[in-house]
Amino acid sequence: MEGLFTFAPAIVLFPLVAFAITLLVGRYLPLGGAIPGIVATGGSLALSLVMAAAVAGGETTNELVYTWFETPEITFHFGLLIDPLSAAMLVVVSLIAFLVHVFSLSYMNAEGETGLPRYYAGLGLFTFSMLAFVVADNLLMSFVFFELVGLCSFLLIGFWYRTKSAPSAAKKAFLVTRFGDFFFLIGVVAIAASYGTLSFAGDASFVTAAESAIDSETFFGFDADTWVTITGLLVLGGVIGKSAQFPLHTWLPDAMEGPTPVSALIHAATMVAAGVYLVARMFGYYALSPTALAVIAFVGGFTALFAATMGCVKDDVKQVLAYSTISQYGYMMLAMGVGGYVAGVFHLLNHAVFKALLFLGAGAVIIAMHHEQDMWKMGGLKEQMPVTYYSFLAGSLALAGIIPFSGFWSKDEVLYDALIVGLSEPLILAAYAMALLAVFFTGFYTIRMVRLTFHGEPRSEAAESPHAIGLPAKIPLAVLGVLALVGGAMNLKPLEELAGLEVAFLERWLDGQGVGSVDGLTYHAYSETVHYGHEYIGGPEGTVILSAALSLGLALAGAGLAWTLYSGPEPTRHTERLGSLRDLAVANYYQDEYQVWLARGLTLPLARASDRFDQTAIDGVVDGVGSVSRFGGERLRRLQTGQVTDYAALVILGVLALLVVLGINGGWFL
Amino acid sequence: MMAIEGYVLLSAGLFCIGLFGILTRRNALMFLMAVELMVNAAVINLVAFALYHGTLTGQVFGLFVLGLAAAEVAIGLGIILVLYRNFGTIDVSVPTTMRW
Amino acid sequence: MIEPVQLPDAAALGPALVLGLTALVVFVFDSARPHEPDRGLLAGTTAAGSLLALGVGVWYMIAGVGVPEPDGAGVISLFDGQLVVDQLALFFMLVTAIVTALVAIASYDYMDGHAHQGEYYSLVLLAATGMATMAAANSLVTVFLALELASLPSYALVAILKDNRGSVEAGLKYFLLGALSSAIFVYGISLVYGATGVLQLDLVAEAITGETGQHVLTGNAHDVAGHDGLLGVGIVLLLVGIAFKTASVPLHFWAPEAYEGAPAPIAAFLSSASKAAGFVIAIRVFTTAFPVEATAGLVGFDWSVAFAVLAVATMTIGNFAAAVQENVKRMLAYSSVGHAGYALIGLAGVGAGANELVLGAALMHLFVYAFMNTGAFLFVALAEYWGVGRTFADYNGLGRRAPIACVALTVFMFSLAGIPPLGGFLSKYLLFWGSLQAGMLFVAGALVVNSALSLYYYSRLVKAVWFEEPVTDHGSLAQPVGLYAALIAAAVMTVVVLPGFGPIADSALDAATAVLTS
Amino acid sequence: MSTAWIAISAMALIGVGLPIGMITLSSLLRPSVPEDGKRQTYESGEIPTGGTRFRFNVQYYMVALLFVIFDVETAFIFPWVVTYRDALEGGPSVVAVLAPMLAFLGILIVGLVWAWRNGAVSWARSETTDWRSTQNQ
Repeated sequence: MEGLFTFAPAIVLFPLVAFAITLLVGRYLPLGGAIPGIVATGGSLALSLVMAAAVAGGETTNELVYTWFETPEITFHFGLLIDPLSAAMLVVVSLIAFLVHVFSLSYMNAEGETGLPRYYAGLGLFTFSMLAFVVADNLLMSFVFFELVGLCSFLLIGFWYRTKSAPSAAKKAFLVTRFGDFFFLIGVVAIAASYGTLSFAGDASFVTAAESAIDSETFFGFDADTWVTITGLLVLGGVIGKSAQFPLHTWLPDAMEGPTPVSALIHAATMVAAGVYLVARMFGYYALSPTALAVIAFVGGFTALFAATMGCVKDDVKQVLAYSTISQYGYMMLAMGVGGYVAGVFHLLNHAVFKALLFLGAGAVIIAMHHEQDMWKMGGLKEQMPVTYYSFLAGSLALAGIIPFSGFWSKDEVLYDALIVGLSEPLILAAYAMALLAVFFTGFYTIRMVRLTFHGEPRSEAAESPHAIGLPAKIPLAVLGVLALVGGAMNLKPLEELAGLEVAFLERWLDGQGVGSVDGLTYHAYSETVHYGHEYIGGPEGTVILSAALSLGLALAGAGLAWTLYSGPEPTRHTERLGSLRDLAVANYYQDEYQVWLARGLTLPLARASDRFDQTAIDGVVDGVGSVSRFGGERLRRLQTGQVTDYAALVILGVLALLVVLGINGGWFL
Repeated sequence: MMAIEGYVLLSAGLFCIGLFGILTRRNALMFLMAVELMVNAAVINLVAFALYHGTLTGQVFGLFVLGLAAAEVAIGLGIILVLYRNFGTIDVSVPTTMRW
Repeated sequence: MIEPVQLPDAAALGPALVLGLTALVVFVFDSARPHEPDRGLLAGTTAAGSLLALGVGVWYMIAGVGVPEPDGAGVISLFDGQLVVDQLALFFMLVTAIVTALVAIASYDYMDGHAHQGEYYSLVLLAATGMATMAAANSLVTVFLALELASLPSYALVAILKDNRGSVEAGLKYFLLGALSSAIFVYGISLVYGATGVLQLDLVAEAITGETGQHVLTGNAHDVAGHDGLLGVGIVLLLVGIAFKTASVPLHFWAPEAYEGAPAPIAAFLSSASKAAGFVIAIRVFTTAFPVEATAGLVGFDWSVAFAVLAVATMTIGNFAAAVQENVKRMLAYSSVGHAGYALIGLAGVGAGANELVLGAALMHLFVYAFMNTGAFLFVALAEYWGVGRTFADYNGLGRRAPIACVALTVFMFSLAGIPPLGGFLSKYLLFWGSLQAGMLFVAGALVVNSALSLYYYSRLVKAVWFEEPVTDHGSLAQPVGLYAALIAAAVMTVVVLPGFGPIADSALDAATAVLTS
Repeated sequence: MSTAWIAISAMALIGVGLPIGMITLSSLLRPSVPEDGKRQTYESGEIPTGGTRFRFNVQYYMVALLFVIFDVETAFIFPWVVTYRDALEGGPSVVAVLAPMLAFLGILIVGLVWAWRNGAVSWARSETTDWRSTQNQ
């Protein structure tokens, strides 16, 4: 390791040191042990920026740090892989971790919480795990830190262990993501067993090995390309669990039981982001398998719609955000699945910023509301908390995908990439259609949330006299608000397509043009591998305009609908009332019959149906697995009668059974 | 000299008597004796095969097995004694406080 | 490299000898003052003796005992090959010594106020001597002797709380089933002896593979192939004896009761060291004496298939039964049965044409398991010391009263479940990988399903201590020095073992390679 | 069948036949005068009290157990004795031949001393001996 990269391990180790300090002596430190964490994440942020600068200067690193142990077949090691992708992710993760630490001063310290050292220690460990995951240079190391991330979320979601719901939410999050991780584990092992390497990059990477194996080798009786699909999908199991994609998304809404800054961290930068980041990290591998890509795209598109509809009926501000997260990660998966690597990463980065912003904003609102989270008890906060309002609004508009906020640019690119592939692939087109429809719902629930929270008249005592929030809460909000506004400038792809300006910075960054890059890990290399053809309507320019117009139009329509539905000082609970169409027509805030139909005839049933499906079918399956194993265990334990004579008889029976079975096997009785 | 099959049949018979005793007896002492029968069946085998193969190993091992069987009985009697103190019986099917 | 000093060859048994001598020393101490034993002296001697044995073992390992000649000191063979000291033997002697030391330290507090201190420690040491000898046994004679030397003290130890009905009942069940299985085992030995005419493991293998029509030692006319029936039944009966010692199906019935009723440190001792010793015998006997192909050619079946079946049955029964327990100690007992199933995969892989990796992974798993399982049972010992009760509900909220111990418990549980940052992960991972490479897809699948299930009940305990409200107020809980020290040592090792996996993995793989190629 | 077997058989025959013959002979010759005193159990002149099915002191079994164990151990000394002279002539030093048996006996002695000190061979309960191994707690 040379030059600046000598310091790269420090990025990861700073939060670990903070964790250790806070854990050991946190109770003697001021501010509940927040300072080591803030200093450490600040240091990580600074160093991450240095790394990004180094990458911009044309350097990258892919180094072995510590060899775990070797066998003749394979070496297990820890290593650092810093390329444009991980450098960008490092900056975002450490930035958000830093801001969350600062924000926590307001959210946790000022509220007189107990157990703060435990909280900050957890945050430190969480940040450490995620940063280590980001710089991992091989799949096993990824897996280890992926799991550690899950463990930290378990600890932090269950922070308020005295409540009834938090521990079970923590356990659910842990178990559901673990369920996905078992597939991941099988995938890791299968990849190791078939290629003898787990490295992401370089000549000895499993991607290279798989590439050369295709058309020439078979593994475990499968063709190499089938095997790539199988292993890729197994790893995807972990991604689906962590990134809360259908059908393993159920843990995420429950995870709202954790402290709000933790939610911000989980949703924006760490746990949930880990899944999509993993897909991006090993994108070269997925690019080899059209089937795996199609599955990713379809799951993504479906999740985007499915979660967005559910977001429309939630009353708890954090629940709305939770479903929006699931939906937005669906977009990223869609982007990955259609080969839109840049679009996916772009949306990942943008989403990290604006979702952190929204959660921190929601956190500020929750402080102000004395820990009330029901949006129907809020209202009228706009005048009382302007900083929060304007930053939250910026985040909301970004989430809804309204030009010129960051979310518009990335979501548009996702949809554009999906569209040009979808025109020749019917399955992708279906995914695209669902994602497009989800844009409408996104606009709807986002603006509904803003309206209910900040507009209208205060609907509770707490909303009339909100609690003041401190400076540590306002600064992160302001920083993130600005970023949510200008973040789109990272990659103004439509402008490049239409006006020929060279403004797709992120694309060049990820492609290693003018900056450092690792062979085989560039957008360019990926695009060559992906087998999709592109089609256009009215040429590339026409398609760009069409796609942008469609998504913006739908977003505005959804937003506009919500804006009008929930206008006025005392908005009505549309989603609560299931009255007949006539009752609704009397209501004067419907603009036209189409919207009424859309709101009543489609939105609500769909949303309710998916919500019910979520509650019954999926949770039912999870519970069912539990009961089957319990029942089986119950049967098995009955063997254990407690009578030693029975045991002796069973032992003798067992011996006889072994003799008979092995004897038949050995042909003794013939 | 008697054919080796005779010894093996004898020992197998003894072994099976032991097994039968284990399956039917509930008295701890009887259980223990049944186990001893099985061990002795093995000793007969060892000695007989030692004769058959013309090596001493089996005989010496038989001696060891006898020694160990004695030690086992000693431990067993000790346990049966405390069993009687605690449960007032040496019926092995009585102690079932732990199960499932 | 340290030059091995010119000691008599018998000194190669160092760890076992040190343990045995320490037992005698404890007897002498106890004879000196039989009526008011000095608990500290007895526990201290025991711990010191086992640490010394550990030191000797490590020294031999570093000196290269067992490593083939040019690089190391070579395998040391004693008493005409009745005992061998190689890497496998040293590896398991270390495991035994470590667990014995932990148990001795923890027992100082646990056995406070109990009678029979001298007996307790000397029996622990004698059993440990037996286990260490098991590791070196290379003949069916020594295997059986060492096995009994380990078993007989164990029976007495389980029943040592003479006024506790649970302890006595556990002792009775353990003893009766143990006696039964050792009778079956020795009968199996006699049949193998009849078929091959020899008892030493390598000679048995020679007789099986040779097909010379002659007795391997005397040269008399003797055709092993003519006695294939005896050999086949004998092998199955040997398998049964080993299954008892490792608490595998169908001889696992004693385990839940014995572990539940026994004093908790003894349960830790039996479920870690004794089980590991059972596995070393299984590995030694089956890989050395019964080469897979030759044996299959003679008796018709492949014994590794039997191990594969037992592995799947054992892990499934263990984990399913553990999932429904309310009593923590009993849950751990069943989970220990489940882990025996994981370790059996190592033997199942031998016949499937796997390389040393599967077997090496099984050895590593046993090593890591020695720490995490001992630790878990020691936590139960601590809970019994506090007198908080035995069920999951009784453990509720202990995390607030005794955070350090509960952190250790969390480490053990997550490690047992195989969560990555901890020691249990990598060994399970390697087992999984190895079994997949060997093409044992079914076994690998069972491993994953069972691991997933095990997470359910392990995390349940973690949830109980940290997140649940206590049913009764525990008041302030004492912090007994010995128990805490042993607990923390085990926890630290469980964590440290993963980053430091290199040397352990190396020695385990070397041991596996050596035993497979010999 | 060799002559040795004939001699052994003759010895066995005589060994069994002699006592049977003498008992038969005396029963034929002696007068038969049955009376109560003769049917009683002979207890060295004492008049017997109680039935035969009373419980023995547990210490009795302890001693019996010790006897069984140590008795069996002598079986291991026996082969050593038989080969002792041959082994010495075979070359190894006296120490090499003697040491294992001394170690074996040493271990047995440690065990015996321990058992003794712990009261396993004290015949009856006394004030000075701790009855740990048998007390009814």
